[in-house]
Amino acid sequence: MNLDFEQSITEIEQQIADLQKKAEADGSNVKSDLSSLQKKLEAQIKKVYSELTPWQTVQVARHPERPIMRDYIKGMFSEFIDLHGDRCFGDDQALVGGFATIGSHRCVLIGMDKGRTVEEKIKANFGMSNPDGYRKALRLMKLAEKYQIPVVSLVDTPAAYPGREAEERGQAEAIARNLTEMAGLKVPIVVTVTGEGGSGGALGIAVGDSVLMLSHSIYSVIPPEGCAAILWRDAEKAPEAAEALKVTAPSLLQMGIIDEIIQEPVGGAHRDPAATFTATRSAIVKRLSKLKKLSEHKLLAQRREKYARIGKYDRRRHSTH
Amino acid sequence: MNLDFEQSITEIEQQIADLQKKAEADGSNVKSDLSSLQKKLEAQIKKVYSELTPWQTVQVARHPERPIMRDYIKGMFSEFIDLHGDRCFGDDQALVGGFATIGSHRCVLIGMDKGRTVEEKIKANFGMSNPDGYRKALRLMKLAEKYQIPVVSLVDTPAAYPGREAEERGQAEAIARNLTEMAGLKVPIVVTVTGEGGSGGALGIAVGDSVLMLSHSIYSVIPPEGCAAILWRDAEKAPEAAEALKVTAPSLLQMGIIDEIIQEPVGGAHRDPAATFTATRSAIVKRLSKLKKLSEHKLLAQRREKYARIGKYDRRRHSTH
Amino acid sequence: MGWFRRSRKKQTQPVEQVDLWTICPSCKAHIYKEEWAKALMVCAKCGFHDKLTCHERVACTVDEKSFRELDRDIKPRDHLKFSDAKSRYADKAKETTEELGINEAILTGRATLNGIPIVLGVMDFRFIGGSLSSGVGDKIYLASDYALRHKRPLILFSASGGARMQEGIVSLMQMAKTCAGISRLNKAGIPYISVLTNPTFGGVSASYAMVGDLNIAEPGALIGFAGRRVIEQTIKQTLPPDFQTAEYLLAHGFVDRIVPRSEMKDLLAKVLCYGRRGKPPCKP
Amino acid sequence: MGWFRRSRKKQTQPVEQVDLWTICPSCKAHIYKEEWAKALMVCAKCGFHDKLTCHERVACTVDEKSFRELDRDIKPRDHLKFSDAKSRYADKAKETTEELGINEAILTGRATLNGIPIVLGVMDFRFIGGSLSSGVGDKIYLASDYALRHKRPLILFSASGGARMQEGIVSLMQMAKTCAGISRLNKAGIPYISVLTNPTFGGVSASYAMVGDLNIAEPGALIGFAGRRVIEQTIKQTLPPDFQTAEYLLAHGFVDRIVPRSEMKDLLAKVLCYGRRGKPPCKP
Ligand SMILES: [Zn+2]
Ligand SMILES: [Zn+2]
Repeated sequence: MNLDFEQSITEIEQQIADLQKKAEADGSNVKSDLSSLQKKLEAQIKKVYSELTPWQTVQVARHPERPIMRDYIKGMFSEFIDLHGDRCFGDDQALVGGFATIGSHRCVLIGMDKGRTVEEKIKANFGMSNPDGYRKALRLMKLAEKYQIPVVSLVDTPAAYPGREAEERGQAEAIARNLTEMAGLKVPIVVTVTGEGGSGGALGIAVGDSVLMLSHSIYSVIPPEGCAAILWRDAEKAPEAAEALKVTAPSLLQMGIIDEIIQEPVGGAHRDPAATFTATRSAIVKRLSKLKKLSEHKLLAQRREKYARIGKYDRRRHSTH
Repeated sequence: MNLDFEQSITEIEQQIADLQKKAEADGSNVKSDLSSLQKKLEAQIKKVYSELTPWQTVQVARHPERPIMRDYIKGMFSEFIDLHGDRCFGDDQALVGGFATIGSHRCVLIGMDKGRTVEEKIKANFGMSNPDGYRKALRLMKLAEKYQIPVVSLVDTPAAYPGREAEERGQAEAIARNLTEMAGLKVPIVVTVTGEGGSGGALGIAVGDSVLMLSHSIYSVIPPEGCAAILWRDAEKAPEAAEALKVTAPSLLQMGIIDEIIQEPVGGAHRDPAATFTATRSAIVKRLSKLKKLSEHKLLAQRREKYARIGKYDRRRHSTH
Repeated sequence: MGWFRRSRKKQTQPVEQVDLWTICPSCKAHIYKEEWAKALMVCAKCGFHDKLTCHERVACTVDEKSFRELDRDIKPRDHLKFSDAKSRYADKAKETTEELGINEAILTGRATLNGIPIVLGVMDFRFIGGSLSSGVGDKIYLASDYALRHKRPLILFSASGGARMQEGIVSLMQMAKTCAGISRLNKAGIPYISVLTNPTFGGVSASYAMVGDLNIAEPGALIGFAGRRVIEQTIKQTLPPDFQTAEYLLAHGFVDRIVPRSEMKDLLAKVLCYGRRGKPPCKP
Repeated sequence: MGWFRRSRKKQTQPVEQVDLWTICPSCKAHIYKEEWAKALMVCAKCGFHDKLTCHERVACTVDEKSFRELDRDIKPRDHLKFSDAKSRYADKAKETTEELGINEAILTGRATLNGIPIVLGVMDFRFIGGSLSSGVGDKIYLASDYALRHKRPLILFSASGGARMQEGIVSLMQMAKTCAGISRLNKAGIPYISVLTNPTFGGVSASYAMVGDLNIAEPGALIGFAGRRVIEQTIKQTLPPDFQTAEYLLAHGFVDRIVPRSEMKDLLAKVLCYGRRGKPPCKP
């Protein structure tokens, strides 16, 4: 499935399809034509994806064929043992977690699953967790702390679910508790935003020592549509809002919010999931190896300092105003 | 209100009432008769209460006029600031807790309230807590741990509530979690069974460094009626079961389950609540003063040893069998 | 209590006679302004707790003349060079600062409360909806740091619509930053009391405001994660009238107590006495 | 697997031919006894997991010949001189011991599981309903102590109707005692896996069985605090058919996984590899 702004790509793909159909029909030799069209296609994809606007990036991050949690589990981990329940109320289906092995590292893995089929999407509540999900994640992180193994968190959610029962059971409390506990968790936490980093719902499992981002993923304080509806009084102005909010990985790296961008294959993660998994796994493993060498004291001091620095008021710079 | 076995007491009380009525009617001088009847009454109460059977003790422990949580709060604590909620699901009305001051000790107080009026009883679910109650208690105990102040627990419950929602929300888990966390809580815990110590529902807030019991309170693995229904196949055999189960304070002291019996006034706590509060406060304050002197390490080792000893298999004693 | 007399100039009506009265936003009762201020902006008729400015809140919370502001110089910074359809964030921030005479949506400082040394933070809803910006996050983190170093309890009064979206992701990260500050207080055993006032939502309720040792709320305060309208749109149902009120949160286990404004100071003093960790006990 | 062949003599029917068959207690299917035993008492037709004796459980859980029993001498003690309408507890305990050839409702020991050194406890429901006695509590506490001292993970298989009321309050206190043992493992970072089998109720579910690092359940196992009948009497309502099943507990967040008996050993081996705390990693 191609997105709106991929019209030029779609056209070349259509040409290739037509050529192949023709060759099948009349047996004509189209090998060299095909080859040049293929090259043209690759070049065009590369061009389009190198010039993505923030709003186009949002669309890629939400692409229906973009790899989701279950794909990363299969693609990056040699073992995954899913564990369930918050030991309090339920077992949220939007938030998946368990023991997992990546490279030589045994860890606790947590992350949002959006589901692929319609049934799965509904079951997973489109990746929007309820409080029970955040509490399950916290329980598993505390287990990681007891076992002294690191936490790997994969973030891909439009938002924490804004539902009645979510409020009743304390969506705000659940996220706040996670932020507080993750700040002091005594094992390394490596976070990767793989798709949508949707506001507090994402942050609820995204406090970490290293925060990585796939190159076409986004991370935002509010969905661009929501921001446009409030500040532009027109949800259709989402592209402007996306631009203004600086939701893309390069902007976030520049602002010091994330530590690394994981380069996606040409044309986005959905065009080559295998290569995406390889790159992501390699980035996570490197981070784990590095973080595991730190003492607990150093790890926690560094994590705290990382967040204390974000938006820190610099008296030398600002006192001249 | 007198209990069935207090017939002889009721009779003397009736004689006193008759005499007073007569004196009011004809102005006759009954002062000396009254005085001797009063002495007789006191002697009879003393006699009856010194010969209580276990089943009679059960009835006293459940006496509708026996002081309940709210009475102890008013009677023993110079300050009580009730705090609410388990930060997860709800605010159980059967389990009350908050900051409290007893003597010179600031502490966290937890305990079951049974309610006095019908409306209160219903609201308090007759002192039968749901999982939310145990979780609220645990939250407050963790707060005591953060603030390094002791926990005072007052136990008076027929049982943990055996309801559908209680099971759904994890009654077993909530109690088990409390037992585990209380075993390792880093501040002194002084427990007093004031009325009914009903099985796991009581134990869920009754793991402590000192466990005290009012002289006419009970503490049992199962309500005598339940035990009778199972082992005698007849709930009417509750008196036999109460006897067999050894539910009274003297038996429990002898078995090393509790550390001290707090003597109730003659005729039971309900006949003189003020004296009951004085005795109970004094016992709790003494325990707190003593426990506060222990180092954290010593406190925890001693608490663990206390429970490890209960029912410990003694090889020297039993190997001869 | 100078702040109570000086404040509320903006609400002055042109007709002189009206100036003596204020109208309760909740029950529409007419109340003498002087009485209204004396009652700390609480309606004598219906108990409605109106919003307070940060200076009003400080005045009715800590001992007179005990407040010393911390980090006053911290002001909004335009990390994103953000502008929307109407205006530039930098301009809006500057205007707000000048209009209100405060530099950010929170005022922090040290003070005493019935003689107990504390660190206090008070949000001001007038400042861009009390939104959580990098300045607010920084001031809270620094306040928690001060509390940690001086072993003073921290009290934060929240009033906020959520994160300040004009600061984008930098604003979101302040949730993590403030909670990291609270995490340190927890490990060190320093009391942290959160007071939730009307309204407390989004990135503020989902961070420091909800993880107090005690969460105390003012009567009727609206507190939640998502806004009522967003939820109604999502679930396509009308929500009950008491939804997200302080009373609703108490019933659902997230608030320890609801405390009327007139009793707040004494209640805070009382609970602080339980978190002294070996320091001499408070006066009774 | 000798225990599987030797066991179940009691179910033998007088007619010889019937002896070859067993009847699934759930779906009533007739199944060859040999197949039944080979399937570890799991019905090939309906998946019903029948109860196992402690020796059968040990046989299908740990490496062959690796099990070394601990505290075998601990047996029931009659703290209360308890007798009910029918019998004396002391007699009942003695008879049960002699009949089953085990001293208590739990068998504890050290063993290896796919080569990993562990401490194992396995309850036996035949022994007075798998009830939690002082002997059971003591053996569990001692097993946790052994696990702590030798830094071995602890695995407990529960099967119990609850506390052993014939031991009165001493039985109740075993809940606190066993949990005190688990508390020490938590603080020391020693893994503790709880496996809940059919049935696990009362004083056992409300103590060590419910606070595993992982709570693993067998399919269809009934697990709860109060019994179904007690609850139905209390609330005067009929409960749903799946009430208190392992599947119901999974949905409500109290069980990590439901694991069929045939996969239990491998699953346990896998999860144990995550709790090695710096020891060399398990073989893949
Ligand atoms: Zn009003
Ligand atoms: Zn079957």
